[in-house]
Parts: sequence; C-alpha cells; structure tokens
Amino acid sequence: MSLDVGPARDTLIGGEPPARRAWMRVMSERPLMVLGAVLVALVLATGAIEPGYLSLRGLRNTLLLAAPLGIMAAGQTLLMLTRGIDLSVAMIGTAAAYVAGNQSPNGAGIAIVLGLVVGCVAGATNGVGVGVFRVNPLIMTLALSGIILGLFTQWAQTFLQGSTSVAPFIRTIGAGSFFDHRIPWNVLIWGAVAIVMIGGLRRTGLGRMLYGVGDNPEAVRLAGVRIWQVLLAAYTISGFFAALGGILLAGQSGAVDLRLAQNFLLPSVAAAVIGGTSIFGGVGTYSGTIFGALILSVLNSMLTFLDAGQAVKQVVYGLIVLALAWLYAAVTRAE
Amino acid sequence: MTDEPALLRARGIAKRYGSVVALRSVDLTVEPGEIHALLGANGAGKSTLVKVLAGVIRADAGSIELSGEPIHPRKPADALRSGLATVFQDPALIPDLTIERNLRLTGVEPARVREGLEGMGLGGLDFDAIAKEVPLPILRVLDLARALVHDPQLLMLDEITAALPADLAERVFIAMFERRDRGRSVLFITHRLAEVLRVCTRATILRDGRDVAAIVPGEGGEGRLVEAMLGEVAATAAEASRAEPRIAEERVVVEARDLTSRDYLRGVSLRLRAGEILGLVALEGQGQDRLFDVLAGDRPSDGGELLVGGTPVRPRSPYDAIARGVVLIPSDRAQALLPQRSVRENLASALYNRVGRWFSLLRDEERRVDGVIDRLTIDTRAQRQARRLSGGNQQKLAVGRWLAAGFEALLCFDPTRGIDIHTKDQIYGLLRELSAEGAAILYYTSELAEIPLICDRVLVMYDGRIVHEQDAASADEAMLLGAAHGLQGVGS
Amino acid sequence: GDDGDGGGDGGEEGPFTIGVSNTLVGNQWREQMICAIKAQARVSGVVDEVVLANRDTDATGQIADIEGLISQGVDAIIVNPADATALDDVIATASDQGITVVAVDQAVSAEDAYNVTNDQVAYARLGAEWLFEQLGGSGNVAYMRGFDGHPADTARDQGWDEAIANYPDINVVSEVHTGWDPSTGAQQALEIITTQDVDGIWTSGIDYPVVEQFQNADEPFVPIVGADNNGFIEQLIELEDGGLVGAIVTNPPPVGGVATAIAIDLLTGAEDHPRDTLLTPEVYDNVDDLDALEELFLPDLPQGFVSTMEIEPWTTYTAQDVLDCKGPGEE
Amino acid sequence: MSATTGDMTRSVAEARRRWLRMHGWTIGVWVLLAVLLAWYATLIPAFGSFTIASIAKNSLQTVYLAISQGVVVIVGGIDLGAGAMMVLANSISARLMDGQGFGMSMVISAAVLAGAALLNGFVGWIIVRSRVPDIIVTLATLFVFSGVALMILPSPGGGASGGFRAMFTGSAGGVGTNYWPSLAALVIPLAAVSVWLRRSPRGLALYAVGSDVNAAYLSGVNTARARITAYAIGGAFAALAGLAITAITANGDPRFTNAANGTLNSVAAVVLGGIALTGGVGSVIGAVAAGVILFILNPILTAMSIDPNTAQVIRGVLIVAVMMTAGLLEVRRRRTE
Ligand SMILES: Nc1ncnc2c1ncn2[C@@H]1O[C@H](COP(=O)(O)OP(=O)(O)OP(=O)(O)O)[C@@H](O)[C@H]1O
Ligand SMILES: Nc1ncnc2c1ncn2[C@@H]1O[C@H](COP(=O)(O)OP(=O)(O)OP(=O)(O)O)[C@@H](O)[C@H]1O
Ligand SMILES: [Mg+2]
Ligand SMILES: [Mg+2]
Repeated sequence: MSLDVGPARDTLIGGEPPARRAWMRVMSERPLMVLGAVLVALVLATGAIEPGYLSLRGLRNTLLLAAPLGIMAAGQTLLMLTRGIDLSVAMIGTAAAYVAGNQSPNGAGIAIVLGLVVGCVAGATNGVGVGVFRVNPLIMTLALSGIILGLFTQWAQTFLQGSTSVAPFIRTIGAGSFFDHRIPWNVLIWGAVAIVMIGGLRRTGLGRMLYGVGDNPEAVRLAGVRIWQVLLAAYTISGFFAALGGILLAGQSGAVDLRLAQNFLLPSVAAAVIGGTSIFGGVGTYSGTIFGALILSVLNSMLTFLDAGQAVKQVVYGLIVLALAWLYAAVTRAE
Repeated sequence: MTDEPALLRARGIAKRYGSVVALRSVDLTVEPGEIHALLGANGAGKSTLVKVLAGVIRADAGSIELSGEPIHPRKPADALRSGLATVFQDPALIPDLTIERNLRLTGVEPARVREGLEGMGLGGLDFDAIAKEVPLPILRVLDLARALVHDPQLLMLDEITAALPADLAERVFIAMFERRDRGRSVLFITHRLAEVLRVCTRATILRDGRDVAAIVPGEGGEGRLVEAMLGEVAATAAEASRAEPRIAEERVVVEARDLTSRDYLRGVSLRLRAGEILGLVALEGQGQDRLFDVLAGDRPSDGGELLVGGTPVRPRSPYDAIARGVVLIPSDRAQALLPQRSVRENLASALYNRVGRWFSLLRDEERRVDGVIDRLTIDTRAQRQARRLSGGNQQKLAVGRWLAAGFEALLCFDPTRGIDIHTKDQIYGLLRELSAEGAAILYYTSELAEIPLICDRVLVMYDGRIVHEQDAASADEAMLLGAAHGLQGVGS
Repeated sequence: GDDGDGGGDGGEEGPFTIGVSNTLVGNQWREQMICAIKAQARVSGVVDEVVLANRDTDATGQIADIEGLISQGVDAIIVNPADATALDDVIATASDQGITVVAVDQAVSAEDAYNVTNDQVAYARLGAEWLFEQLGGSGNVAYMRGFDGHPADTARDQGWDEAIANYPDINVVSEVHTGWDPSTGAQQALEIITTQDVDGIWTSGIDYPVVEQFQNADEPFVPIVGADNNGFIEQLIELEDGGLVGAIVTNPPPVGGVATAIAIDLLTGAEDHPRDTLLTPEVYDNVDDLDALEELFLPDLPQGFVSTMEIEPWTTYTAQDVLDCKGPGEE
Repeated sequence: MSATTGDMTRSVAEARRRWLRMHGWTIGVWVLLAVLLAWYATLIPAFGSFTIASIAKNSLQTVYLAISQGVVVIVGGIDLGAGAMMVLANSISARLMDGQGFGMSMVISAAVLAGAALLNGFVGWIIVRSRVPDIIVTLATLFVFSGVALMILPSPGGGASGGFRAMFTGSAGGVGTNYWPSLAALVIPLAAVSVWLRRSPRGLALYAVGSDVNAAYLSGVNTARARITAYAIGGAFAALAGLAITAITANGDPRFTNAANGTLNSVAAVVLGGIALTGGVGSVIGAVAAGVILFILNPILTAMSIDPNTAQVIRGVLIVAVMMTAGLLEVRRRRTE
C-alpha cells in the first residue's frame, strides 16, 4: 500500500557505476598520482605544440618559472589549512622585492634579510588582525594588500626611488642555474622550502596545530591551544614565503616594479586548490601544492607558445580551478 | 488496534547518519484525539523520527500513512500541507530577524499568532524584537503559536517544555488539552516523566533506534517507563557490582566557593578531591553547562572564588585551566574531535598547546599515543580520518587525548551520552582506574542510573545552586530525581 | 588661477593651476612623465600649483577624476588618457568651461584637446626596420608586444606591419603580449629563447629583462630592439664585447614636459600651437651610435629609468629638475 | 519567570533603543557620507549642480556593485566574480550598442541584465550543487568572466546611444549638470531591492539563510532557491554597474584589473556598510552609502593636494579598523554573555 520514503543519498552514491567509483577511489587515496598524470599529460601536450619544449632546457625553464609560484603558494597552503587565505601575498612579495632592491647597494645579504623582514612584518600584521581581532582573513589580507600598494606607490616616488634593480647575487639565485646550467638555483631554494613545509606539517607540533585549527578550532581551543598564536605564526610564515617568492621573482626578471608579483596572487590560490587543499581547512598537503604550481606553470608555457592571450588563459585557469575543486568536493563526499 | 484508521501510522522507519545508526526500525501509531508521548534516553532517535515525519530529512527505509493515506514529505512544507506541524528541538526562528519578519518569512499572519499567544498569556509580546534577543522560553512558545496557526491534525512537540518555566509549561499543556478535546492529536517528546503521567494517554518508547514498548502511562506508572527507557543499563546496573565505596584522598584539587555567573550560577560551592569521582546530577538547564565552562576556563565567573590545588585562580582561557591540570571532556564530542585527521593526531592534539613544543614532535608522542590506543582499545580500522569512527570510538578519542597529555582533574560532561553499553562499561572502568591512580573526576551525567555505578559522591544542582549532596552508593534514582526537581532544595 | 574662470584662449597672466590626470601608477615611465610635468611647470614661473589626480583606475575613474579637477577650478588639464574616445565628452565640458586640455602620450579624439604624443607607429617601424636590416632581410624573429588592446600597442602593431611588409623573408616565429610587465616578459623571453630558433627579438620596451634571460640561460645573444631604458642602454654598452647587438628607440617621457610647455603657452597666449604635436622617435644602436648611447646612459640611476630627459626645444628645465621631481611651491 | 514575559512587551523607549541598535550602523555611514560631502563642498570653489551630477553619476558603479555584493553576502556567500560580471556586461553592451539607437539599446540592456542574472544564478546553482565553497567557485568565475569579456571585446572600444547615456548620466554626452537621472538610477533600484529584501517572504528568506541555514530550513525556507536567487540578483546588479560604465564612457573596457578592482570595491563597500560577512545581518542601504564614501575619498584627497594613493591606504586602514573593532566587540560580548 504505502511506498518507501525513498533511498538516502548515501545509497545513491553507493550505487554509482563501478568505473566511476574506482576512479573516485584512486583520486581520494592517491591524489598525487592523478595530479602527476595530469602534469605528464600537459607536458607532453606542450611538447606536441612546441617540440623544443621537451628538452632539458625546456623542462628546466618550467621548474625555474614554477619556483616563485610554488614558494608563494606554500604560504597560501598553510593559511588555507587554517581556514584562512592570504590575498596579500602578491603585494607582500612586491614590497619585499622593493626593499631588497632598495637595499641592494648595501649588499645582497642585507637586501635579502630586510626584504624577508618586511614580509614577516606584513604577515604578522595579517596574523594579528585575523588571530587576535578575528577579522575575516579575506578582508584583512585584502585591506593590507591595498595599504601596502598605497604606501609603496608613494614611497616608490619618494624614499624608495631608484629601487628597480636588484643585486647580482639576487639575480643569480632568482634566475641562474648551476651544474652546467641544468639546475636553477631557485629550484634549490624551492626544494628547501618544500622540505621545511612537508616536514614541518608532518613532523612538528606547529604542523599538527595548523591542521587542528583548520579542522576544528573549537577542539584545539578546548585542548588549550591559543588559536591566535597559531594563526599569528601561520600568517607570519606566509608573509615570509611571499617575501622570498617576491625576491626570487625580482631576481628572475631582473627588475622591480609595483606590479611585479600581481600575476601570482590568484595562481597561488589556484595552485593550492588544484593540489587538493581545502579552503574549509584541515585537509591538504604541500606536495599537492607543488604539483599544482607545476601544472599551472606548464599550462602557462603551453599558452605562451600558443600566444593564447590573456583571455584564453583566464578562462582555462578558471575552469581548471573550478573543475578540480568540484572533483575534490565530490570525492570527499563520496567517502 | 482500532477500526477506524489511525491518524498517523509509521512503519519500519530507519535512518543512518554516516556510520551512526539513529533509527534502526521504528513503528509509531498515533490515534486521533490523543496526546501521545514519545520517550527515550538521549540519542534514542526521537528527534530523528520527528524530523523524518516532518519532512526535514528523508528516511532510508519505512513508510508513513496519515489517516490511511500514504504521504512522502520531502520538505517541511509538504508535511505542513498534509496536516503535520512541528515544534523542533532545534530553534527554528531566525536569530537575526525580528519576530514579525520571522512570521512573515513563513507566510504566517502575525495577527493570528498574536491571538494564539493571547491564549497563552503572552499577548503583549513585542513583535519588533530581534529573535536572538528574546528569551528562549518565549521563543519556544512563539514557535508553538506559529505551528498552531495551521491548526494541524497532528502537532509534534520535541522537548518543548525542556526550557520552559512551570507557568509557561502549564499554558502549553492547556493548549494541548484544548487540541485533544477538539479531536486533534499531539505527539509530545519530553524527558520529564511527571509531565507524561499528567498529560499523555499513551507512550511509545524508543531505545537505540527501535520502538521497544507502547505503554499507557497510568498503568504501572513511572517505574515501567523508566525500565523501558533504560533497558540494558538498568539491567547491568542491577548485575554489576556497585562501585566499591572508597575513601578519597584528602587533597582537594578543585574547589569552588560561591561561584556566580549571570543567571546561570547563583553561588556554587564544591570540593573535588584527588582520587574521587564526584557525580553531578541536574535536569536540563540548571546551570551545569555553565559550571563546567567556568571550571574549564572557557568563561569567566562573575563572582566567588575558584581554587586549584589550593591556589586561587581566575582562568581566562582553557589554556589557563589546562596548565593547572584541569581538563574538560565537552558535552558534544564533536567539540573534541578533529574529524578529518587521523586517530593518532587526535590523540596528540593536546600535546602541543605550548609554543615551546611547536618546533618538533614530542619524542615520546608515539609512545604516549600507542599507550592510549592500547589502554582504550580504540578501534583503529578507520585510522585515516576520525570522522569515520563510530560514536563510541570518537568518545574514546575525546578522553584519550587527555590521557596522552596528562591531567589532575578531569571534568566529564555527560561522556556516555549516545554510546552503547559495551563502550560505556569501558569508560566506567577507565574512569575508576584513573581515579584510583589519584585523578580527581567531576562527572555530570544525564542518566541517573550511572551515579551509583561509578561515582563516590554525588551533587545535585538546581537553579544554579548545589542543592543536595550524598554518598553515591546510597543514592537512589527517585531521591536524586526529587532533588533535581528542587523538591528538597531552595526551591522555585 | 584660483578663481576658476582662468584659461580661455590665452592672454592671462597667471598664476595658473594645472591639473594632471594619470591612471597608471608605479610605472617608471609614467612617474618620469609626471616629474617632467612638474619640473616644466616649476621652471615656467607662471604656475603656482600642480594638482595630481594620479591613481590606478580605468576610463570611468578618469572621467570622475577630470570632473573633480574641473570642480576644483584648474586652468589646464594634462591627461594621459586611459582611452582614446571615452574622455571626449568630459574634455568637451572642460573646454566649455575655459579649461585647456592637453592629452599626452596617447591622442584623444576630442576636438578641443591638444595632443602631444610620441609617434608610436614610427616607434615600431623604425625599430623593426633596424632589426630586419640587421638580419640581412631574412630570419626568424620574436615579436614581443605590449598590452593587448592598448592603443599604443595597436599603433605599434601598425608600424610593425608597415615594416614587415617590405621584408618578405622575415618570419615571425613567436608573437606574445608582455602586458608591459617585466616579470611576464622575462618569463616569455626565457621560454622563447630556450625552446625556439630565433634570430632576432623586437620588444615593446620590455628589453633589459629579455637580455637578462640570455645570460641566465647561457644562450648566445641575438639582435634585439628595445626602448631608451637605462638598464638596456647599460647592457648595450657593456655587453657589446660579449656579442650583444641591439638598438634603442626613444620613447621619451619628457613628452609630459612638452605638453606642459604647450599648455602654458596656450594659457598665457604666448604662442599658438597646432592641435597635434607628434614627436618622432630616434634610433640608436650599439654598432654605429655607441657614443650617443654612452651620452644617454645615466650610471647612477636605476634600470627602469628612461634615459631621455629633455626634448629640445620644448623643455626648459634641467635633468636635475626632473630627478628632483618637485612641482611649483614644493620643497 | 513571568518577569521575562513582561520584559518583552512593547515599550516606546526600548523600541527606540532597539531601532537605533538595528539601524545605527546604517545611519552612521550615511552621516559620515554627509559630513564628507559637506567637507568636500568647502574644499572646492563652487559646489554646484555640476559637482553633484559628477558625484551621483560616478558613484553608480560602486553603488551597484555594493548592492550586488551585499545581496550575496546577506545570504551567507561571497561573489569574487562580481567585478568580472561588471566588466563582461560593460564589454558586451558597449560592443552591441555601438551605432544603435535608444530603443535597441534598451533591448540590449534588458538582455544583458537578464543574461547576467541567469549566468550568475547558474553560478549559484553550481555552488549549491557542488558544495565547493563560494569563494573558490567565484574566484573561478572572476577568471572566466573577465576572460570571456576579453574575447568579446579584445580591446577597449564600442559605443552607446545618447539616450541610453542620458538615462544614467543626465546628458547624452555623459557629462553635464542634470543630476536627477543619476540620482534616480541610484535610488530606484536600491529602494526596490531593499524593500523586497526586508518585506517579501522571498527576500526575507535570504536573510534567514544567511543567519541560520538550519533554522531557515526548519522554517520551510527553500534554502537552495534563496542562495541561487541571491546570486542571480547579484549578477544583475553587477551587470547594471557594467551598463553604467557603458553609459558614462560610451566605451567597453575588458581589462582584468577593472574586474579585480570592482570586486575589491564591492567587498569593501559591503564591509564598511555594515553587512556581516557571516551573513544575515546588515542592509544594502548602508553598503550603498559606503560605496559613495569609497568613491568620494578620491576627489577629496585630490582637492586637498594629498597623493590620491593615500586614499588606498585610508580605505584599507578604515576597513581594518572597523573590522577589528567589530571583532573585539564580538569577543567581549561572548565573554560576558
Ligand atoms: N545530523 C546528524 N549527524 C550525525 N549523527 C546524528 C545527527 N543527528 C543525530 N545524530 C545521531 O543520531 C542519534 C539519534 O539522535 P536524536 O537526535 O534523534 O536523538 P534524541 O532521541 O532526540 O536524543 P535527545 O533526547 O538527546 O534529543 C544520536 O546518536 C545522534 O548523535
Ligand atoms: N565510513 C567508514 N569508513 C571506514 N570505517 C568505518 C566507516 N564507518 C564505520 N567504520 C568502522 O566500522 C566499525 C563499525 O562502525 P559502527 O558505527 O557500526 O560501530 P558501532 O557498532 O555503532 O560502534 P559504537 O557503539 O562505538 O558506536 C567502526 O569501528 C568504524 O571504525
Ligand atoms: Mg554507533
Ligand atoms: Mg532530540
């Protein structure tokens, strides 16, 4: 007489075709394998468009160009793990590069250190806003980005004038290579960042707390963690990485201007999202982000070879981010 | 049961939330013109059943008939159209909207709600007030008045009286009687058995997601209801040897002197000694949550004194309390869980609350975590993400992270709510062990039967005060219940 | 000039207020342009204030800025337009109120405005012709353009087309838009020189980052065309021994100073000017004109600095005035 | 306990206090705007109809964007693609309207608005359906929409008919002294959307969802529809901002920076206007005043001979200060509760 109320959603997902389920399982258990496959496919496709790309030099370029992005995305990953975001990475990077440029006459060492200090201070400002005053991260970092832009626009015309070139050492680490021009210096730095990030997230108490704050802030608060301390640390580290990325970028292009890193903001978020870091916090790895940065970098090369223009680039970027985020969401739900 | 079709007949309703089975298979029949009680311990599945009937969630299996016609409510509006109106346990008024806009939102004419409210003596309510600023009891009555506007065949009230003072509860009963007399029915959920005896004609009792009994409350009274609700717990309670009475150490770990906090605490004094399990009993909303918050450093007290290890303290955050060894197992285990992280990370989550420990992993983290996993026999099949653990195992994590980190006083807020009998036994055993090792444990429970099982002493809280204290071994449920109702204490 | 009714068709004595509207900040070329405006206004002696509406914005924002300048009662407005046509009506309104409007760097279609621009078509044509000649009329070239859709980029593309039409054996193997962004340009250059077979590169002013990539990648130099950026000139001088062959095409920011001089002439009625003043770029390479390059090079100034500081006979300030970047009344 | 009942009965003093508490922020923002306008009037030689027309017209873009973002934020979302939708509508309309008469321009406008509503409604649907966070989905649309705008109009250009321009600006040339049309274009859509939001059940549903999704669902609100509706309305208002640009400049400008700046301004206006990013609280009326304030800072600073880039700094500091204060108050409120 009476009908069933209907199957629950879980049952529906359980009833999906086996092929799709298997695919979802690979994606959820070995996301890096899937990302690696995408990367290889992209490299091959780019090689098909421009055969010269499939050479040692071509691949070295990919790494060289991906490194600053990968480093900036490191901070972004950290913050997304804590349910945050940093929309000021690009401006922080630019500011650090400016300061490094300004201080270059005093020697590369001082220039780099001061640049990094600027990054840490800017990051810590974000951290205080978000951690202590509970300002929404989006707003806090957006506002700081505007403040830095405004300040540096004025300073660039006054006391930071003449900061547009950087010391030779910075150029070397930003763009030079060693081992018979095969391995870029900045990739070495990126490797160090990767070791610190991956090891730090897995093997330090701070790493544990970063995941914890993002996964369930209430739970870590009740465990006695003072969340503002974790956030302050996270934003400061992000500022540091943004500065490092900015300085390397200045070394790469050999010059500093106020737009230096602006093209890296959205890709830094995209790299983390593509790598599987959830903006809801608590889930993600830096290894994923590395793949994200590499994928975007290869994609960029491919679009350069096609002279695809800004329009196509933007559409492709957007669709990739959306598609992967959707896929991750579906996989997480199906689990 | 009767010739004419029942008003509501639900059969075989089942519902899972992920790995938690909320309803296994429930049958429920409500006749026209009756006030039908739906009873069961916390987590028995009452609210889930109501939500299925009201179209808020869809059951995994089962069928629903209203006056003999099958219905398939997919959203609350569907159920309302078929003549089912509900006052849910969760607040259904939008906190940031005014009362008037809340009513407009649901397409209800404010004037008609006001009429209904007048009947309950709240005619003067200011509809321009913002919902979140209106006291909870009034919101509940308002929710009821809003449901009554639809003049439903079946009105479902999920714990509406839990937050109501006696006078308002009385007015709600009058509204229920009025409906009954007009041949309409009410499905009434409450934890207060006295209310059931007073207003209900029949009762269906849920336990662990099944309907285990249909009882006419008058016959056999409270005893039968309790027995049916508690089921196995009562059985084990009889079998299991009661906790051996022990002499606690003299050392007082936590002492509260006349603590006050807003309207919630009106002067609470207690002493928690090392090596004892101090039970706390209270009806819903007597300030027990606030007491735990204050002791755990989650909220400051307004007045009175708090001493830990004999030193006066004013914790400003959980960190301050934890630094002194006072740790909390919160009422909601979701508040102690990192759902997407592994079992190990969950157990280690209380180890790194000091900046000094951030820069590497504790060398003995693995040892500590392994020790806890062994001691708690945590099922580690779902290692990767704690959210995949069953409820009982999740609760073990909430306890386990303090075992890993160490503590002096453990504040447990209803730690066995909604978990099965076997795991409960494990937790009892663990707490006894811990206290034997010298830990001080404050144990709030909503299940009175647990008190003699594990506690040494018991306190009863009523209206923000401790109104009764006795030996747990000699505590009997009726006596505690009486005290919890304020019958011996300072009263109303 | 503070009474708001100044200007008109000349004959006033001053002092005048000059408004400046610019929509791209943090760009070295634009900064120098503004400094040239300030410097020329200062040395003229008849201007008592330069009001800057200088921020990153688009045509809509620029219209608002110009309206703000009108409300403030300036006597002349020097505008580096964000768009060639979008400002027509606001410029007409300004003219109606007796305000002299001079568009600089990029011409506007408004009838009442004076245009003072570098000839962008010639800029591209001259540089391209130098490059194609250098390659002996045949070879693979990379064409590194500016900002897609920007009027100057479109004009330069026209010049490029004019030049390449005469060189059928020149083969464009790569055409990219740098967006006039050094880091983008650097990245693209790196990809091009390491993966493609190019014999020469034309850049729309993103030059020294490109040369740098040859060094980074350890690739042999190919002939390259850039603009009069200090850094590029330095490379041309210093790397001449290392095999770098290149040419600069001038695109001087002092065009702002020229516009100011013209505006002041019009305000005071000292001299009349045609509607359009087109400054023709010059080409210097490090093969024949090394002396000229060495003269242009400013060793103490940054790479991005544009070396051409003065434009005879228009500007009357000294190079130091531009470097000081002080308007009238500023300390 | 019946004392609680007594507390809740209507008292005039309490009602006034509550009204102030509910609307205080909005009133404050409008007062600030009035003060700034008065101040600006003293800074320039003549504050006449030309200046009023200029401010009214040039505020339109930020105002529409503020409403667009406001509606989405009220429902608990955020639309980082709002600026891109504006640029897209600007590019399409300028391209299509070039050389067309007034009638055809109106048809195009209607089509652009409807298209934008549909498109952004689709974005809302993706958000509801995919359960990908709003911020990620709209980050993607920020890229995609501005990319599409560049495809449609590869370089700045296009046009608009005089009649159409006059609708937003008061004169066929886009510059003039007749400020009534601009004021009308500012007030009418604002009034329509705020009345709808505050009075109709469908509009209230947006507040309900933003305030408490669960309670809204239990109250019978179709939460998915509410969110999709909010995005659709947001899209239409972003497109209206694009049309306003077309009217003011008779030009389409597809550059990405315009999209990014548009989004930034919209978020800034919403935050300063008192709409909580957590959803459910605030009014678009406040956001509109904040939008005008964000615009008027530029001419004021220019008139004061202060580097307009200071406006960027002031704006940032203002936002941070406001949000920090709000954050502190919230923390204090929680502690004393
Ligand atoms: N949304 C949910 N997700 C996961 N589990 C849930 C959810 N809602 C309820 N549960 C679980 O389902 C079980 C039944 O819950 P339900 O709320 O129906 O109990 P109840 O009988 O109403 O309890 P109480 O008396 O405490 O209100 C519990 O174990 C609960 O934890
Ligand atoms: N989605 C899942 N993925 C992996 N393992 C799961 C999942 N759900 C449950 N499990 C595992 O299956 C076992 C049984 O789970 P279930 O929730 O049925 O336990 P239970 O009998 O209800 O236990 P409890 O009484 O503690 O709630 C648990 O140990 C759990 O770890
Ligand atoms: Mg279970
Ligand atoms: Mg319930």
